[in-house]
Amino acid sequence: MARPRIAGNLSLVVGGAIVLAILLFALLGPTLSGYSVEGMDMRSRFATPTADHWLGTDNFGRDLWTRMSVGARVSVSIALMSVGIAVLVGATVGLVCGYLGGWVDLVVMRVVDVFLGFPPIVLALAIVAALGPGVVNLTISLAAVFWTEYARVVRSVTLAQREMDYVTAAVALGASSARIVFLEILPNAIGPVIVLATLGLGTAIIAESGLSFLGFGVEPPTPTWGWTLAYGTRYLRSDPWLSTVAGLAIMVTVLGFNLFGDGLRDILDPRGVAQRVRRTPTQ
Amino acid sequence: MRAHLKVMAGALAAALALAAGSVQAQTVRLGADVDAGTMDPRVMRDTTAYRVNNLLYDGLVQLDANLQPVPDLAASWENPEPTVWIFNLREGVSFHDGSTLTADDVVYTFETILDPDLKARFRSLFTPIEVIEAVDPLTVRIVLKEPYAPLLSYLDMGIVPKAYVEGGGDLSSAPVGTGPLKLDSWERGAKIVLVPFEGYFAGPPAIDRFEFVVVGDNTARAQAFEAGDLDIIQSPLSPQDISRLAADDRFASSISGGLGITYLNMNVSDPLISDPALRRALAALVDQDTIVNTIYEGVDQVAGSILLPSSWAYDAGITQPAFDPAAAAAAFAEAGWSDTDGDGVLDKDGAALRLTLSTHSEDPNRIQALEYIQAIFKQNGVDAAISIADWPAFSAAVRGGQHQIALLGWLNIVDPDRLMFGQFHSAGTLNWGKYANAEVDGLLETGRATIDAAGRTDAYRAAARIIASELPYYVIAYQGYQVFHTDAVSLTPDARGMMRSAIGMQ
Amino acid sequence: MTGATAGRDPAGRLAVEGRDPGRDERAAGREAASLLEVEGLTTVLHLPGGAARVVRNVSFEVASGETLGIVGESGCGKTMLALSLIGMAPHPPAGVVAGAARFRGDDLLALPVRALREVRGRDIGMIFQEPMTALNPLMTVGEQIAEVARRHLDLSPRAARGHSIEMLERVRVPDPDRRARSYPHELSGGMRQRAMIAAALVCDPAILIADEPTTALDVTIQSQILSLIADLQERLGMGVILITHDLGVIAETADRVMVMYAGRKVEEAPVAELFADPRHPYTRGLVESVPIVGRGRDLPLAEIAGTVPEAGEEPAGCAFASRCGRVEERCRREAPRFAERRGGPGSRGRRGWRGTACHNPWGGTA
Amino acid sequence: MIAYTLRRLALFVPMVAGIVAVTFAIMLLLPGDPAVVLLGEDATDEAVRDIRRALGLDRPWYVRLGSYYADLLRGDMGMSIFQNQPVADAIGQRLGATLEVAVVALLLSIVLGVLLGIAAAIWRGTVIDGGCMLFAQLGVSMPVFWFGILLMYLLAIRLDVLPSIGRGDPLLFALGDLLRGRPGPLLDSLAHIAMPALTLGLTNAAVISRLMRSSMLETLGQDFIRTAHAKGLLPPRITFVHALRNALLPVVSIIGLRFGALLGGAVLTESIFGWPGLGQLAVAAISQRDIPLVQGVVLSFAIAFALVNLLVDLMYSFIDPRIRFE
Repeated sequence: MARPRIAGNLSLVVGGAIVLAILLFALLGPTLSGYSVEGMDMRSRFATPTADHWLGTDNFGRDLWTRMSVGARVSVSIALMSVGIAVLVGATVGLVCGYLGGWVDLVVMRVVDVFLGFPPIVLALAIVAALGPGVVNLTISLAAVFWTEYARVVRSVTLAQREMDYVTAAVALGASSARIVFLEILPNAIGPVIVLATLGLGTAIIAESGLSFLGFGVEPPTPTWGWTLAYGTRYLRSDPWLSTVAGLAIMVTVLGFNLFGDGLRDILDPRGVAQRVRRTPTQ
Repeated sequence: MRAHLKVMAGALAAALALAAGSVQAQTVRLGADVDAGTMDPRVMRDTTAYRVNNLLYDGLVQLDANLQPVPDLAASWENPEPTVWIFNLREGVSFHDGSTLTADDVVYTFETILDPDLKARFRSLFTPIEVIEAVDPLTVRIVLKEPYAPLLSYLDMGIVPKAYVEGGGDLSSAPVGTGPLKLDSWERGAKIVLVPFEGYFAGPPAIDRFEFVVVGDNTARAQAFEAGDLDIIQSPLSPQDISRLAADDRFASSISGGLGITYLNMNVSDPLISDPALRRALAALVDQDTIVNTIYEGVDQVAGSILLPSSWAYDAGITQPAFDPAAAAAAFAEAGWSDTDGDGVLDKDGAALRLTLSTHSEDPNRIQALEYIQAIFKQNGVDAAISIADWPAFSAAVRGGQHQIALLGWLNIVDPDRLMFGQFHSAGTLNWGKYANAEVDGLLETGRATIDAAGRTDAYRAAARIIASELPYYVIAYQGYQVFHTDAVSLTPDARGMMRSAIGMQ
Repeated sequence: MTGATAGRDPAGRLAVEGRDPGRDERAAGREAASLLEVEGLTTVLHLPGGAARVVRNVSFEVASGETLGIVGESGCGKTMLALSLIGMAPHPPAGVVAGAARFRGDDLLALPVRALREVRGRDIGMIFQEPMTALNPLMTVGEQIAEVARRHLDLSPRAARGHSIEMLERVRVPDPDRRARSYPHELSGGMRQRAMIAAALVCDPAILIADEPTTALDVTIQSQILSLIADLQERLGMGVILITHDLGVIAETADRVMVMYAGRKVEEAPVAELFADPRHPYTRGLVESVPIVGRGRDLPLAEIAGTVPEAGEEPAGCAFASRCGRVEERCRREAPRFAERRGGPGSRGRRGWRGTACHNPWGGTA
Repeated sequence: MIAYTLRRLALFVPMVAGIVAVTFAIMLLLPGDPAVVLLGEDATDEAVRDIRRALGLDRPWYVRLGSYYADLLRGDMGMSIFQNQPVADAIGQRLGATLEVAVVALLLSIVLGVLLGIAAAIWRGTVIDGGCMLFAQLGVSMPVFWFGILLMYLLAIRLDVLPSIGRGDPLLFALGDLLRGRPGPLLDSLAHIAMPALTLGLTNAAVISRLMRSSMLETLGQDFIRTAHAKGLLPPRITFVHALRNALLPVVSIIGLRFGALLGGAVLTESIFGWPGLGQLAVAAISQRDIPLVQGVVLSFAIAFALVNLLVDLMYSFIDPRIRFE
């Protein structure tokens, strides 16, 4: 089957453009606006957009453009780090289980069962509560929820590849386990894992907002999108603008990652291996 | 979704109700923020249980809207000597199960509360009791270890039927009291339905049904009220909902002084915060007015001291340091703090002024207030971080004296003793920062032992004046009590949020 | 059987009288009236790089009781040709742009799809290459046969089930009652193909299109299936269009052969003539590369040098020019027309003519 | 089949043991003391010590964990510290509500997702396809609590067509009433469950519609669909009998996992719509450090999740004759 051309892949292009725009916004936003991220002005709370405040202001009269762009850094880094950890842990576990099989697989897969058995948000919430809030702890708690997906997908790819003739042949030729795993099996898992991870970035951003809504986000005054939305929702009736900006920012970013992930799927995971293990945690 | 589905369902339900022959049922639906944990008044802990139990049970006394004890199950009482109280019970009071109230039930209620095994939350309020005994079936005598003036305010505790409990009755889920309403059904986590008790000693109330409907989220509860699914909502409410509801002429609303404070607990055992001069400087950076009037949208009141306006001990003349950054700067300088290295943060002996503000995650408005305080601190050279944990973790830290400055509150302060003795007496059980001031100790002991109202007032005012100056607590706000109700209900607001007036009593 | 003519639009027959005179003239030389007459069929495939004519101006006829073999390499347009006939060329990206296919007076290519659905399965049956994937894995074989009977013969569910068992019996499936209740994955490849044939023949169609019916099967099963088709054809008098890349199969079964290359018909002849005297260099290459007639399994086309042009390419001259050993300068410039002429000594009386599209065929100029 | 089921059930044992241990470890790590929460911050240290002894919190962790396992073996999930009732009762009172909303949300999302997916696949590349997939993308991109609150604002406040909060009679009872000729309770129950189920099911509907679309497209391209066309079958039969059943297989295979997501989503949804279910109980139990209750709630979530997965896998073998469990 021929690879679909990237130019013809609308999801990839639109998703990529959104992600790029968000990254640029995160990098350049505060410089462009010239406002400080923590500068309060209680006399101009809940302003709608003006020439001074391009996105209006928040519940403390802080410039929302600046807050949102610094918030993008926080949200995206939490997403990247949590998914990164989950991929590392999950892929290692999946490879080891899939390759070694036997009792190792049996035992580790029961551990995966245990983690799958927890409702995702309850697990994340309990871990954040135990470790205390903060970027690092939030990241760890999300990674604890996400890693099982990667373990499952890598394991299933590994199991399938292990039975392939070329692996059998490699074993017969006396190739080392490490060589087989890294050169023969791992490359096959990379596609689905990348797809899953891209989609996971969106999930992580939503999860952060959900935890913030329940009061377990990153401490203020760190301008996370989740807090802005959680506050904004409380002022929904009187000042709907704040929650609209935050909600849309989350939605558009997640949309960007999802479109990008979908586009990647057409190229990297045409058989949809990644799709079947996802359960969009914490939603 | 079909429009008017709800209307149709409602019409059908009404038609069916008519068919069943009932006439214009009056149901009052109250929005509650949590489900009741128990229906046993002795072990209740949450506000909903408190309110439900107030309708299911009677105490020896009831507190009226001005917090004055008035007769309830006790028709009268006397105080022959400072440590002895005698209560004469009302005659012919029956429990929901038909049994008659006697002095034994009263004795049993308090004896079990004092038994640590019951795990009663309010046990410590009654520990000054030496002996409680039945003199005759309608007379109860309480002997105290030492004079204890606040006791009468705490005797609204519901009286439970001894025979029923000892016979295996489970009060926590099948309550039996003497109150005007009795339990009809309880769908855990959702709804508590009470109906009139025909045998109530003052005659059954004039309503047909009283429902506590549980909606955890403040905003959702306000929306439900607006949508007509609730008749009464009350504090806690989000400030941003309050201003909108207050402007809505469909609803009656009232704000009154509540029985709580929101305050900064300044940990005097912390090496940094232990300096009263620094505490005063920090206090001058707390913009009470903006917090109370902007963040809380004016439901609460700017506080002047530890004494509540609703209290007989209140004195408007006592004040804490007001918001004044210039005065704060001077105070910092006086305490030895200045920005010598020009990094925008004050320092002293080479150490920068860094501290942590903490509160709990359940109340977004407290988090906002803290965020605001932090911003002003930072502008004025105090590098403050914020730490937020959920209530158990936060309260464990505060109880352990591990905090520096914590934002939290006290509720249900029916007597100044309740907010001061434990908190500021050097041997006080709630004195988490180990604040010690011999003069305050003496004043608080006097306040507790004196029965004479004027004497108590003087003692508490003197103590409050010292506290407002030394600032182990910086009281930000007197919490307001807000209630909204529809025209279907007539209601006299009660600072404690009790609903006896909603069922046509008092 | 009912069905074969029932419900046909009478106006459709009238159309037979009114067909174009030029065709009649050519048809005059042949004895039997054709069941299916295809004229100038052209199908286009729209690809991202542009449109490609995957079937180019192909004409042929099939008579009752006759088997027309269509042979060519994969990608030469055989399957697309067959699908185009019954309006099943995947649209988009494919579309029939020109031609006519007259079947009992109707032009199949001009029929609305609603009418075509009446024709499919009733008048024209079709079977496919891979009987594993061509059967619905979640339905019993019996159901898949019975649904045709219910659709076209208006049978009750019970009668349709009975009919399906009868059909399985007719295609010599042992224990048909039990097999009807089996799922495809429970049957062997041969059994599955028999079931496919049974489903295609439920309504005694006039034409059976068999697209590589034996390619996926073992050799022994192959010949069983082919002889089954032959038997059924004889019994029912069907016209059969047999599409294959396997000349051995052609030799065993077909009456006439049409050779396709790059979407075009390059040669057509009675089967014996074709094998005895292939005219087109491509046909010759095919025939010579089959070591023993009837034994060929995979066409070893590697022996014809070069590769088939990509679907999108349309060379100016003969499509085969780049691979042809007899190529002339003219071949690269000008596409050869398909030229008919009477058959040689071995030709049968009926449909004995043959033709080639080549500037420089074997055995003399066209 | 029976052997397979038993083997799967046997795997519940290590899962349950593991979940208990992990939950216990997390609860131990959580700062804060249930005894203090129970007594209030104004409790004396002595009272706290007494309560800790009474609750057995003063024993070493391994003794507590061991005795929890022993109790669990006897089918005893212990007493809730705060609810004044056995954990099993507290869960029993809430489980129905959560399962109800989760199942309704699941059904809603399957119907919606499958229909949208089919429509998108059939009219591939058209406005319909674009619309369905836009819905799918937005559906998975929208923070659920935001959607829920917007929905409540629109339908309960602005339009006032649905009750904003709470639950009607349990659906099963309401259905019983309907059978006895009284449709009122059912309408009421449906009106109450509509918004929570929609909120909870939104993401799921979006996920399913995407999966359904790709699965349907894949199926429509398969040989047996071509066969069905060649047999002259009518489009409805081809789409809904031949293609749909096959295209549903991947959807069915993920339903178990999705149900887990729904159970988790109940935590947020229930707190928005005042739905008296396990999700709210879970959050409350964690924030009260009610360890036995947290254990019980997490276990019931896990067991419900595992059972549904088992059921789905068994169901799969009925739908797909190629799957046989040995």
